Amino acid sequence: MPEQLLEVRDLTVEYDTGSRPVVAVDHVDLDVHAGEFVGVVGESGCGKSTLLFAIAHLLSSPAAITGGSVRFNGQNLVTMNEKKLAAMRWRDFSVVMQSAMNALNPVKSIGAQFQDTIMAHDEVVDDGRPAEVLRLVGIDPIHLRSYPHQLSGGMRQRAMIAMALLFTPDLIIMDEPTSALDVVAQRSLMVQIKELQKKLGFAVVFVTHDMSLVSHFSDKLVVMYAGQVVEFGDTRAVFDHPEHPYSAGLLDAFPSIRGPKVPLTGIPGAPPNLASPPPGCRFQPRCPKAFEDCPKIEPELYQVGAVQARCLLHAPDLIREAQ
Amino acid sequence: AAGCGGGDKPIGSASSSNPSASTSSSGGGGGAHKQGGSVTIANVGGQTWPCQFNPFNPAVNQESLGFVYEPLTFVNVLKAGATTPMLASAYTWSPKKDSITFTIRDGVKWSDGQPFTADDVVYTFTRMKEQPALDLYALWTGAGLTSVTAAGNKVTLKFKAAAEPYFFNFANQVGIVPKHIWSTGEAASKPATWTDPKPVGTGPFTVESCSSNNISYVANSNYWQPGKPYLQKVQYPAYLDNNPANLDLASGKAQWGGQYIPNIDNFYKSKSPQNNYWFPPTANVAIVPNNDPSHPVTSKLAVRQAIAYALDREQISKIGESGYQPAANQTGVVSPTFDKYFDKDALAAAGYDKPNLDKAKQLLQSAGYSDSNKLKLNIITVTGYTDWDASLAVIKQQLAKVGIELSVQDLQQQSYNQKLYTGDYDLAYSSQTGGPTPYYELRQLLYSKNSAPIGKSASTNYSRYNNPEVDKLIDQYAAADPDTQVKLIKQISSYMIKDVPVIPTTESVDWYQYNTKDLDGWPTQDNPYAQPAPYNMPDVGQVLTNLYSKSAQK
Amino acid sequence: MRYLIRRLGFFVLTLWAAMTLNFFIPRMMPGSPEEALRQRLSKGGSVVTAEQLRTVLAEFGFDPGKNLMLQYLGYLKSMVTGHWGVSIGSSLGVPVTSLIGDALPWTLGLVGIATVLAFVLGTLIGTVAGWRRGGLIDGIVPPVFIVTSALPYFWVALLLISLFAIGDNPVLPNDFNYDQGLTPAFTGEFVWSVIKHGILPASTILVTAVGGWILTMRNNMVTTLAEDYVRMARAKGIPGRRIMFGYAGRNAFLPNLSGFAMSLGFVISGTILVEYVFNYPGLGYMFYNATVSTDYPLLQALFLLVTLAVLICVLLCDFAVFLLDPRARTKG
Amino acid sequence: MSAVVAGASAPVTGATRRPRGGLFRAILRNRKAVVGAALLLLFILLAAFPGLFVPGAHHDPQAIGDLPLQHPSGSHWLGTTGLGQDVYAQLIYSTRESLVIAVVAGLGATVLSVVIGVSAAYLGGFADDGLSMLTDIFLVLPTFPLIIVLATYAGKGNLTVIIIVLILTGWSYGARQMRAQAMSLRNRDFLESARVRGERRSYIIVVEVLPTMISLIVANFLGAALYSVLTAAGLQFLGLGDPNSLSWGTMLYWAQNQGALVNGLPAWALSPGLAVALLGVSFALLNYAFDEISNPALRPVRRRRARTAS
Amino acid sequence: MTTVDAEMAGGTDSAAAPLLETRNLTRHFRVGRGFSPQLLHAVDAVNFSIGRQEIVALAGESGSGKSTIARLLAGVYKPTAGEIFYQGRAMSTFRSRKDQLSYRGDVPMVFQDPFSSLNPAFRVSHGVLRSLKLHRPELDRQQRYAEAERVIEAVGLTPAADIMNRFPYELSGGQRQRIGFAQALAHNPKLILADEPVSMLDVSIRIGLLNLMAELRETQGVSFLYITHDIASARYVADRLMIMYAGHVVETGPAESVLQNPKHPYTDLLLGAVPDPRAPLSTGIEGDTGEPPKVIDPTPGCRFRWRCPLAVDKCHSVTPELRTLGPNHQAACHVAEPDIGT
Ligand SMILES: Nc1ncnc2c1ncn2[C@@H]1O[C@H](COP(=O)(O)OP(=O)(O)OP(=O)(O)O)[C@@H](O)[C@H]1O
Ligand SMILES: Nc1ncnc2c1ncn2[C@@H]1O[C@H](COP(=O)(O)OP(=O)(O)OP(=O)(O)O)[C@@H](O)[C@H]1O
Ligand SMILES: [Mg+2]
Ligand SMILES: [Mg+2]
Repeated sequence: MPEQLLEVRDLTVEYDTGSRPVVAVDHVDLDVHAGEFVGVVGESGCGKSTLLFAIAHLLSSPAAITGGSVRFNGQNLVTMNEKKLAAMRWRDFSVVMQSAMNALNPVKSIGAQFQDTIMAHDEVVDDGRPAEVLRLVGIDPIHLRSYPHQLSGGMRQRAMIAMALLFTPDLIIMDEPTSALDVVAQRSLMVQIKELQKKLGFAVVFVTHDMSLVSHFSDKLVVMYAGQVVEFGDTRAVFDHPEHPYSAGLLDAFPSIRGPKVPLTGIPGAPPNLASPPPGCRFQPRCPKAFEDCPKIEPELYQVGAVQARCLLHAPDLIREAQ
Repeated sequence: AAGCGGGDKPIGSASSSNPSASTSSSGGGGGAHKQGGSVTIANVGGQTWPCQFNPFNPAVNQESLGFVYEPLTFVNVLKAGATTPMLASAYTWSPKKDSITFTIRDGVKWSDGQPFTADDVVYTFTRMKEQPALDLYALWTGAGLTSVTAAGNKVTLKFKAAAEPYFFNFANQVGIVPKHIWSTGEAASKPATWTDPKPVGTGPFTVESCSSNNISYVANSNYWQPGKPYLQKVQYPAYLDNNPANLDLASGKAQWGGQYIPNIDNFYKSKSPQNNYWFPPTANVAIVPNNDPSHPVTSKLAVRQAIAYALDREQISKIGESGYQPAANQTGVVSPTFDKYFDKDALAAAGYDKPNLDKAKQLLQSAGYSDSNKLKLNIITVTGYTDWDASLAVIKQQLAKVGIELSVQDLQQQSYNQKLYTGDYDLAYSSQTGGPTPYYELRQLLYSKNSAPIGKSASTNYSRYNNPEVDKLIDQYAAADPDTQVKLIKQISSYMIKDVPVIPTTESVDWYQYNTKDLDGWPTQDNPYAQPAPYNMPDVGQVLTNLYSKSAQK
Repeated sequence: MRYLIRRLGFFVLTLWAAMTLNFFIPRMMPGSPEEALRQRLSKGGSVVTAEQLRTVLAEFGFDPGKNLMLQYLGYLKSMVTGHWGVSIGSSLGVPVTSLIGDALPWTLGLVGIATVLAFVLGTLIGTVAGWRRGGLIDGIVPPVFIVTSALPYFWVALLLISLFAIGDNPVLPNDFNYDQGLTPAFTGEFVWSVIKHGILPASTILVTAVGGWILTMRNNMVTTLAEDYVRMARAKGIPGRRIMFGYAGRNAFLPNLSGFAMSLGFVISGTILVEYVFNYPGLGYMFYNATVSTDYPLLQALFLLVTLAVLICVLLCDFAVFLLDPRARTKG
Repeated sequence: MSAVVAGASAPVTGATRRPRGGLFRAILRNRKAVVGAALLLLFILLAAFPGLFVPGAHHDPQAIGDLPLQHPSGSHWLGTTGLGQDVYAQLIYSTRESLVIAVVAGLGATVLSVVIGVSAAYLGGFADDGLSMLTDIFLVLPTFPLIIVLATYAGKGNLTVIIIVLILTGWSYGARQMRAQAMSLRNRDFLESARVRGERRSYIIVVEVLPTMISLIVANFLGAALYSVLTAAGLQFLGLGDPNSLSWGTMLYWAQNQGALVNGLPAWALSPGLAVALLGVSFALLNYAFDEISNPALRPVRRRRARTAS
Repeated sequence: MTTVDAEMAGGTDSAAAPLLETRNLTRHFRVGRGFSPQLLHAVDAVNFSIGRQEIVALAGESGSGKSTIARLLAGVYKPTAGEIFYQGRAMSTFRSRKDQLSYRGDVPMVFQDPFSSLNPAFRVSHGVLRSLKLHRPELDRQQRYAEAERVIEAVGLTPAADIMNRFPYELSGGQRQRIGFAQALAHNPKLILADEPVSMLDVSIRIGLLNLMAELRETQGVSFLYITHDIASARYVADRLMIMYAGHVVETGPAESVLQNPKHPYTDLLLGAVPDPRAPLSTGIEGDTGEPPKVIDPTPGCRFRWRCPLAVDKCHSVTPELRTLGPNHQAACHVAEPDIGT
């Protein structure tokens, strides 16, 4: 068993909206081991980005962590003060934002943004390091002098990733780094990330709402629904045997370019409003397998074989009349 | 009203050769005083000082005439034109009053030490002929001056016709300049625009320093009046607005004011027992109706009369002017200053001595106005003359009582002038400058030559009043003897009652505050030896030579 | 580069258009210099005819009879060559350059410093308030400054006067640029006097002007802080202060800078009232005076000066943005 | 703005957000907006029914009384003027003119900004260059002197003139913003969408474009109204208004000229300014609140500790 | 315009003509200002047709000109050259308001960006209701509401009555996208130009919409131009697949045929990049940088040549034309081999 790098327990994040708070991350547990590639999927708005920012302690109002802990290498990031955090950031874990266009400061050159980071950590790094990491992700180092708007979307994403590699951290958190790219570019970037990970041994937490994307790249898969983790396990296992009806629905919903052409059905309904989630199981209003207990009892994550699933169907102590 | 008339000599009588004689009773201590002390003047100029002292520049001569430059003879408006010899120790008119000979005073020196001579006088007047821009009072063109010649210490001015009315201008208002300075350099080539930054004159003071904030004058050690001036310094700060000037006066920081101070008893007088004020009236503030036939309403006599009858001038004076400006009367003769010319009986006989609302209403009715057909009139006035605004508010209320609806139109000075001068108004609230006798103001108001057709700029007769008989009376004045002059003025003023060409409301006064803590010798109601406000030139020179510091006497 | 040329072209064209307006607008005012002068004179007891005054004014270089188009051409020429002529208003005969020369330092010293100070202070406070959004400063500052930004200049001036300059023991002087008794010199007394006289007017400008900058800066800051690159900077472990000024502040400042230049015209206008109330002998007061006395040469020069100042400021700010923002550099 | 008040009684519904109610609720929930709207409402009431707020004895605020320059007292709540007029009555009756100036001039300037700004953006090319230049010139011209000149030129400082002057000098800033916004809208897909739908061009501009700019237009109006209030008061204070009219600026002019402050009558000298300030504040508050409502990111937030007891 | 075009415009047998056809459709954009104008060739000489009751999927790299084609067809842009024929009539002859309106009614468009394609000032029903008012004038107000509710429900937005009354900012990207789709459905169209209508939808909802498209084709005979990045979904609904690269159509054919037997190297690359959990990772494209080519003032030659593993000399000088390489299957490649047996 590789060492435990990140241990998230009971993490809860709320957005203060003035009236009822939106609980965007609801008692989430997550474990990441060194060198692991963990994919987080779920439909739009289910709290994936919020979870990432909570892990990196980057939330700003109106969002706030209202409970739980994030242990990184044994230290709780939630209670850590800004100063210590600042020292850890980027050196131990770095973040690649959802859209690189906005995540790079538009008025500073790429090189200057590298320098900023280096200066902030008074880390002794090689002068050539920025050029080196840029080359690693396949960008000509002359772009150190370029400004973000002078680079194409794909190059910006790569530059972001290069920046994340600057101090060779233990963990890189990526929030849909490829969503702005077309399939070909997306694919080549993913392959590159995977290769770098193999080479440098960092762990990756990778967020996307594209199930199929993670299928090839991630070791572990977290499926989120309405702020909660509904299924967690080895990617392959989840894909082969989705235990939660939502995961199953997801997997059933996308067509393939190979194999037989079968009619597909989606999951009817829409995700719940996080300010007032439905009672009991949150997926219950849309669930094809819902039974009468579902609106009454809030399911927990139950171990089902190699995976964990938040579904009453797998609750060990419940007599399931439905079956 | 006390303190006027008496033994003062009107213009034209033989004059004393001792300049201090007529003021010997002033200044409490009598006679000479020790030198020392200073005075600060608070008078809003509304601008910073340009530091120019050219007496021919009408924008800046207030700061040099009387201080540095002196006239031939001082004419006291407050004493019916009594004269005090200055640079001319005497003068004589020719019998037809078309030529006057001044005797130039001996022993006068310019402040640079050069002697003052008759040549300087001739030079001054000749330059005005050569450079029309210098001739502010149009002596060579309007007054008919034909020659200025010197013979020894005598200087003779010859005119085309009787010129007594212009005596006030050429003897009193023209400052004599030194030929030796003004005949060289820029002063000679461009005398009108020359800045004259370090003026050399015969006056009691010279300019010590000038900045845009302040002019500081020092006593002229060469001054020709022995022992004078008593004060050694005059500070003349450039006040841009009334409030600070008023504050400085109240606190005693400035001792000599020429300010309109609202609520003066409370704000100024009560601050110190040494704070005093006196507001001698010199001219009229009047409703000027447009008499031109093109203005059918105001050219109607009954309408003008109705207004005149409806006015309660005491109330206007009391509320509108806080009592500072006394009520005027329909004769147009300023009382008490010119009581000698004032025909009180005629006024009473015409019923204008007190308001008469019934008569006013009756007149309006006769003119065809009634409650259903109200007389509506517009009056123009100047924005910023708040006392006028206040007076007009009162007048509006008074006229409303007889059924006249007055609306007041406040105009920016520029627009006001334009309308007033060209006759583009029904009623205007306006005032004129007076002179040493009521004649000056009445001539300005009534003389048809001072008028102009509607649309053309009139010089002073804005009401467009045109009465050949009045013109004739005015023409006779110049050559008349003093007694006849008094009669003539009374006759002229009778037309004010008869025709109501203008409707005087209050009498404009000299705003004048003075502080007696350290300084004395001020002009007062009992001793009105000069117009007291510091903006009067050359009167300011008279006051400055009489002021003395009490502390310096010890 | 083309961008810069375009800007310069715009500059010249706007300047010309504004100058043309500056020429014609005063001339459309009723009245004329001679009448203005005549009015002033009547107070001193002299009766001078309008014709006579015309002669005088002609002597000072103002000839109302001249063809307007010729006057205009002459005006353009004189504006460009700097021969601005002499005042034909209340300071009859004083060269316009020396009038302005006397007043300019005071306005620059007072209004200029106060305005720039207001901008700088406002920007700083706004930066901090936006940064510490929801904190104590942010809770108090915006509401307070919404109020102060809506206060009339002159009223604040009156209030300050009544608080500090009126009464038996006035703390501060309420008028002028220095004590009248003093002669300008570089002495402690004089400098202290200048400072004392500047406090109230400067505070007036500061109080009323700073609010707007605080609020716009705060809002820019808040908007900028929501940008991903600020979060990114935090993620990179860059210290708070550096993010506040170097990342968020700098970027939030750019629109504020252009706003500053654009609103300069309004700022200058407002100071006229301040100078008026405080009797401060600066350009603002002079402007007012020149207007009411139809002093064409002075008015024209002042108009030119202000227009030029604003335009140059706009240009400088544009260039500053151009330098600070690489996006602007490639845009045109 | 009375609509704001009407919204107060609208039922606050739960989950489904009714947009109009939403706007009112947003206003109601925004403390700045509430204060601003309340102030404005008060002024509207004062302007509409001044008589209700003034004791009967002073229903003619211009009436000249016998007791000039009185300190505040039972019969004269804010004292009297130099002419013995009741300051309080003048203050209340002045509301109307000041409010009219603010609203009319604000509206006028806004309309001009919209027309010029949007036309510049839509016409493009030379028209755009010309209109933009015009805007810039007005922006660059020193406003206040221009106003003085215009007011002088207009001859008399009556209401119409002041309003025209304020409109003429107040539109340029807004026009620039309008143009920028319209430019950014020009190629928005929803306009293309309307065209693809088959709408006419005129319909698109009037119905599709203008409403999207409504928040900018409202903000602009509030800003212009604020500017008008302050500038008009300044003009009147300088004596460039009609001194016989009843407005706060005119009151200040009289107070200044009759030495209210130096005579120790601060109530007279300061209360009209306070009224101007309050009206200005109400516009400013609404303006900033409007900013917050249209841009939720600007709303004030509570700072929360990282760990609250849960 | 050539004589042939004129004849076509004059009106041929509209029943025989395909629903929509383009000839040599070209659109260039002027980029860069002032003295050095450059031409961006967004769409170059494109010929294709869409039949009745046909779903044509258009895929290709980002920036390859897909949206531009849709916009050209919708009349948002005017073609730089070439012509579009609708039911046999040249579009440039639709001058009268009536012609315009009827074309717009027949051929609505779903815009790519749902965030900017709804007017933020109006309720989301605005567009639907306006469309109904313009193109189905026979309906009265109430009927329009009912109809609007129906189409909104049809795209899976329930409860429709509630959704209709919301403002765009109250909807998620996916919901907005569906509103856009509903707008296109409102007035019995013949051809819907759908520019990435499902890009922001979650897989589960996406499939619902795809099913709806298929249903509409079956029941109402609606044709689609379905632009997408999601090849799998194209396969799922489309009859025919068109692949674009840098302004050129590089391959077109029956969907299944193109997918199973790609002729153009770019199609190959594209298909290889499509992630598919049900299939193993394909290899061979790892070295590709994925940067789109510059189409500013292009020189003749295949535009894919720099990235192409098969490029030959000819590719650098001659622009390849579409060649028929299989049944209904065409590709623009000098190197591609025809199907054996054809
Ligand atoms: N400022 C905010 N105020 C209130 N709610 C918010 C705010 N920001 C986000 N939310 C809510 O929090 C939830 C989670 O948002 P988050 O951005 O984490 O979703 P996500 O899973 O990353 O979605 P996507 O795939 O679209 O990026 C959403 O339901 C969203 O509505
Ligand atoms: N209005 C325009 N002005 C200038 N260039 C344009 C314009 N519209 C599109 N382009 C350019 O034309 C090319 C094709 O754009 P288009 O939007 O058609 O691509 P696309 O295939 O739809 O891409 P995506 O998949 O990213 O939507 C791009 O290079 C784009 O930059
Ligand atoms: Mg996200
Ligand atoms: Mg597209």
